Amino acid sequence: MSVRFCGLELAHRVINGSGTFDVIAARKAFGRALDAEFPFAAYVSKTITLKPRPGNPPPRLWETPAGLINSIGLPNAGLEAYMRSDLPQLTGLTTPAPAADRADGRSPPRDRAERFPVPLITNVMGSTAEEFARLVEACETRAEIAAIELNVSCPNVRTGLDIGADPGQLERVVAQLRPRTRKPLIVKLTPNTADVASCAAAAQAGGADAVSLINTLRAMALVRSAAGAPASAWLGGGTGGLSGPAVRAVALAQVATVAARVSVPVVGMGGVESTAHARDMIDAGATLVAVGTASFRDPAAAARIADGLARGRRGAAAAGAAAQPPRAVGVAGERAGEDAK
Amino acid sequence: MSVRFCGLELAHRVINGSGTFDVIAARKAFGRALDAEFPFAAYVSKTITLKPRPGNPPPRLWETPAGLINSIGLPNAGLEAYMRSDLPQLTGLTTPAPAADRADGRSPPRDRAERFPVPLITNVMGSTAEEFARLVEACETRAEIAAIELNVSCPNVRTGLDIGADPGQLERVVAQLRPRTRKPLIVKLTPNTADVASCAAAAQAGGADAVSLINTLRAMALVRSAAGAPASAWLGGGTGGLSGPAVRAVALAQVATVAARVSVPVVGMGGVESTAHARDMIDAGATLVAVGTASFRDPAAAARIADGLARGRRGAAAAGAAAQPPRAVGVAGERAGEDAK
Amino acid sequence: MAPFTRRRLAVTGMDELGAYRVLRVADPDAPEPDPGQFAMLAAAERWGGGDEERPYLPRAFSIARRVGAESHFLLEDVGPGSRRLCELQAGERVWLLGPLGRGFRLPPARRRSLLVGGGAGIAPLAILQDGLAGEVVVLLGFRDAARAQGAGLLDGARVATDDGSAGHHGPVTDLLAAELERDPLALVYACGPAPMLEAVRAMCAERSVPAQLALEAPMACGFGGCFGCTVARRGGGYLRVCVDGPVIDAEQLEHVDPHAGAPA
Amino acid sequence: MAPFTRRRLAVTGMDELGAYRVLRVADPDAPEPDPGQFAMLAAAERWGGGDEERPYLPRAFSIARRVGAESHFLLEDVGPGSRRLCELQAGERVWLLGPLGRGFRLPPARRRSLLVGGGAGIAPLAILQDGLAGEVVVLLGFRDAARAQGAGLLDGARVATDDGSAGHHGPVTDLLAAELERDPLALVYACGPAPMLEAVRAMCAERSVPAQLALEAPMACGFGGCFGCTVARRGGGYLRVCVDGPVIDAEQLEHVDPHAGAPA
Ligand SMILES: Cc1cc2nc3c(=O)[nH]c(=O)nc-3n(C[C@H](O)[C@H](O)[C@H](O)COP(=O)(O)OP(=O)(O)OC[C@H]3O[C@@H](n4cnc5c(N)ncnc54)[C@H](O)[C@@H]3O)c2cc1C
Ligand SMILES: Cc1cc2nc3c(=O)[nH]c(=O)nc-3n(C[C@H](O)[C@H](O)[C@H](O)COP(=O)(O)OP(=O)(O)OC[C@H]3O[C@@H](n4cnc5c(N)ncnc54)[C@H](O)[C@@H]3O)c2cc1C
Ligand SMILES: Cc1cc2nc3c(=O)[nH]c(=O)nc-3n(C[C@H](O)[C@H](O)[C@H](O)COP(=O)(O)O)c2cc1C
Ligand SMILES: Cc1cc2nc3c(=O)[nH]c(=O)nc-3n(C[C@H](O)[C@H](O)[C@H](O)COP(=O)(O)O)c2cc1C
Ligand code: FES
Ligand code: FES
Repeated sequence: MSVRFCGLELAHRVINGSGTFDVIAARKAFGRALDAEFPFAAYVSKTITLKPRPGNPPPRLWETPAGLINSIGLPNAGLEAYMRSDLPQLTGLTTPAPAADRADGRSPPRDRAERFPVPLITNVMGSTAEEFARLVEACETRAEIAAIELNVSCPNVRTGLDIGADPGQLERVVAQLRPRTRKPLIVKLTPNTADVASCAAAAQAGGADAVSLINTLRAMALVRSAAGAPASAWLGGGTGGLSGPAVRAVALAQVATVAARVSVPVVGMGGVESTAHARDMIDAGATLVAVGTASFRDPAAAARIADGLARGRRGAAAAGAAAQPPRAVGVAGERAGEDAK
Repeated sequence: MSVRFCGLELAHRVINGSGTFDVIAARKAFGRALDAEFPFAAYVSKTITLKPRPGNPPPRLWETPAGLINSIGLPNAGLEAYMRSDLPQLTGLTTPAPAADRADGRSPPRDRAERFPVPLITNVMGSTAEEFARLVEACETRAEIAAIELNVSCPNVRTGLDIGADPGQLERVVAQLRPRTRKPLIVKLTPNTADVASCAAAAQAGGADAVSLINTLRAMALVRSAAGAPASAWLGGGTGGLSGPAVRAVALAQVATVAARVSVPVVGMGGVESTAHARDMIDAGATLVAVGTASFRDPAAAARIADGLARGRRGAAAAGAAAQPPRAVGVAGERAGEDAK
Repeated sequence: MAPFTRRRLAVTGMDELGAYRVLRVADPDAPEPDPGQFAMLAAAERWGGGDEERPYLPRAFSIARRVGAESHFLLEDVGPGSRRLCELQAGERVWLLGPLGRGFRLPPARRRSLLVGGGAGIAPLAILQDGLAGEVVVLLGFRDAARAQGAGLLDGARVATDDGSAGHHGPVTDLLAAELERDPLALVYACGPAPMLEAVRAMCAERSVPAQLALEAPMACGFGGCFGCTVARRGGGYLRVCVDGPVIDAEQLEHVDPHAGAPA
Repeated sequence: MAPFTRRRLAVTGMDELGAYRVLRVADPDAPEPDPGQFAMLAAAERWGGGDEERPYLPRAFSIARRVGAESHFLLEDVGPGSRRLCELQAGERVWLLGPLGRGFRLPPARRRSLLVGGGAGIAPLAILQDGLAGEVVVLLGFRDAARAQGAGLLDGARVATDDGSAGHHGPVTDLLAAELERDPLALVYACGPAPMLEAVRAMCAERSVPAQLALEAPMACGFGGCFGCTVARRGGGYLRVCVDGPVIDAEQLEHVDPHAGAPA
């Protein structure tokens, strides 16, 4: 049972968060297994900028209670190199239908499952509206690109904050970009804002076909050399963005408030690690769920979740679920046990 | 070595977060031990409103990875009852100097330590500027109240968001309140904003004597009765606020950016559980550190942290610290081992 | 009154009792608890990091008994916190804060006491029984025979099970109704799942029998700090189970909140 | 190439080796690793919830040896993740993703190989030695005698210690300098703390000796996904240690980043 999103047909509801999965590098690590078992229903590129960016100086990572701060700084080879060298390597991806969707409802071999094309969503960030326009226009010319995600939310770079956090400005920028492409425009909202629902509504008013959230929460880590010594920032970039389970409850609240406000589809993400977390996002109103940090722990996390969602759907249909009344005591158990690990 | 904050002399740098410690209730649980071993250098009341509020329907708590969502909803008996019945019970508190500040630098008996008065900070929230004015004026009349904290940040109540998240509005409100009291005004900022430093600057421009942050991050929890059944919000209040270790890195970033912007003192809080965390806040620019959720795990957490800070100061002075160069490998160990638990 | 800090205590034993466990900890400095008081418990090691990275906060457990320098707790594994506590072995350490809360008020001389418990909610009735002088009737309800073995925690208990696999087949309130019929002047002390407590409340209210109900509620702190453990009070507003209770006079409640009971 | 998912494997043993531990896991389906490749490891239970509620992410460890269906890892306890792994016992489970990364390129026939290791950084040199045919010289540096026992992982190692408690008193690069003096056509394979690697790099650059350095960097994923494990590349930009390395030709680096070394 495939899913429609902005006119695209997807194998299931689980995609990646931008900047958290590099297909080209992963092919070096996993070879053909990556393509055979590709976990995401659509593939979102990391953020591409007009000019190449080296990214932030290391260290770039800091582990927090149930989370991760990154201060990667959007390293990328720039638009031109992306189009020339990355794009050919990112097209033609396919993914198997989730296990429970197959005729026998059985688990792998995924290698004999029905396969779906994996549309490529290119995530771009400009530091001005003009830069955004050039990025969007360049994407428009390439058939390999199925949709464009606008990163107006990256906490590592000033521009993201400024454009994405103010509804008025966001609407203007999106409206300027809208006429430049017929491809679906997804606006990746910033979570570092007073009123994310208003930002989402502004993106929709500007012509966005979908919104995605949450990006990372602005965060910081200090270290000191010895007790009593003054601390200094750990991350080469000074501050970074928090992701992972620690932010999940924040993400869920933002997804719910956004989904209640806009009519365009919502891509929900932030700390999703299990089928139950994905289902929470969907119940909060998300059409798709993106997996970021969880892929670092298990590169196949998204496939596990997609399988779990499909199994759950079958299970629910079979059992005529929702007939049973809520029973609080069962919840914790149900959640923890759900993913076959 | 006492600390000065807004003209008040405090035994040390550690106070409580509003709404996370109820002296009157804790006396029922701990009796005279509470007063003898009182952990906070100043005591912040829970948020007081003009009218009594019952608070949100239960359930009010949800545990998250390394954190807690609360949807308490500011229950309180209202201004009049607070003045009449709470105030007499909240005055005359004293606290021992932290262990290492005593002549022998030895740990307890805290009962023979030098004692400091514990100033009472009354936290108030109005749903309009007029309500705020009446609350502040009422506090001004009472000598028992040493300072006033303005809650413009509670995510459970609409007003908090609206006033605190917009610098312009915040400055106007604080400026209206400023002439109504000679007591120090502390503005408790909302973390659910695009630019907390600008909000802090606005508070200062409006006449605040200090700012405090962070309040909880807007968050949500869903539950479902069975696999496949649709989810519903767990918290009686629908959404709530996230606190605890999960938010610490976010809090640190906000404290650092605020402290870099304003010249008034900053009260830093959010996930502080150990001396190292408190020191991070101080190094990020906080004058005082507040402990909230950590007191739920150990009511004496603040005393342990205050002792740790004092010991660290002595240790640093003795060892002439900061002479040693940073050594990354040592950091994790130093942090974890610091608090004598 | 509880000391104003949590104590790090050694586990002295973990006994099986049917479907339950009895955790014993050495707590020589503990103040003598009132029956019905509870403690906040957390394992000193490995508290957190389990499924869903919980538990994070400590968990509330009734003090089931005090024997010499030992405190006993009856545990039922219902989630990550109770599971971790059930795994503890002698020699491991727990953090304990307590005793906390307002316990049972003992009956005026020579009134008959009816102790009505359900599931893990029987725990506070054990220490209550230890402290009662007059005539005591103990009525305990369980889901099944494995749980009914928990009745061994008290003396001379009469048992009911939902599935009829031990004792009376039916709710424990059947037994209570018969007892109240016999002696309408008895006093009722109850602790158990919310539906049981609500049935006890209604039954006693109807007959004007004074009942003390030991409630449970999700707690973050246990000492009035978080305002998280509330139940609706008759006539409006809320009670905090941790400081206004856990033992509450039934007449203070309009109904027993469905979240305010023990694991069944 | 690694399978595209982590594997849940049984620990078959945990051996002491001076200050280190050798973790053995049964991994029958593992592809044969190249020397220098690594795996991302996490305990299947109790990963998280420790001090500061870490670890959360898996940790990178060089594959020290492959013996039949077993993979061996040399562990040094330097923080919450490595500590938890050091505590594992036979029968417990680990998550393993790998083998990952770009390993050592083996020398062209009959060039002498100088293996230079420091601290826990000796691990990848063991499996490298297993695969080398020609003449191999093994030079290992440690902080002290307890750590120097780690040299038992390799055959015929010559040892240096910082404190002189075993072998040569001084840095292992003293031994390397002498060897390079003897045979300037040797090839150098090094892994160890950043200062050691930097000294090796400089020494080899000066003498135009080709050196392959196995770097380390904090990693979140191990397969190029997070861009977290970067080191500065000569001429600008960054390399990802996990996919461009961990073994990097010394000439690709201007300097060895102070964060890019093994625990000393
Ligand atoms: C005063 C008092 C005395 C008690 N005495 C006893 C006793 O003697 N013996 C005994 O066995 N039990 C007793 N309890 C109950 C005991 O405290 C709980 O069973 C325990 O806290 C459960 O914790 P857990 O981690 O095992 O389960 P949890 O997973 O915390 O589950 C318990 C319930 O909490 C809810 N829940 C699920 N997930 C979450 C979440 N993420 N955040 C918040 N809530 C959630 C659900 O309703 C679930 O059914 C007592 C409780 C109180 C208040
Ligand atoms: C390719 C590769 C191969 C390796 N091979 C081996 C090996 O064979 N044997 C071996 O013993 N080790 C090896 N290592 C090193 C090993 O991965 C680290 O020692 C391990 O990750 C440390 O984790 P930890 O949790 O024990 O310590 P951590 O606490 O993670 O400490 C390690 C370092 O991380 C930093 N740090 C501290 N706190 C944090 C935080 N909150 N977030 C982020 N960073 C923090 C500090 O610099 C600290 O010194 C290898 C590393 C790599 C990259
Ligand atoms: C290491 C890392 C790099 C990221 N890079 C990008 C990026 O380039 N562009 C972007 O829009 N979001 C980026 N993100 C944000 C993620 O796409 C996602 O919004 C966020 O991490 C929350 O999801 P998670 O908790 O599942 O990781 C990055 C996140 C991480 C952890
Ligand atoms: C249960 C609970 C109740 C709170 N009530 C209030 C309140 O009444 N007024 C207020 O300004 N902040 C309130 N807060 C926010 C705390 O004061 C503090 O800002 C926040 O919890 C972050 O600190 P922590 O992580 O140390 O708890 C409350 C927090 C919690 C957890
Ligand atoms: S548990 Fe915190 S107030 Fe009752
Ligand atoms: S560890 Fe993630 S990119 Fe190298």
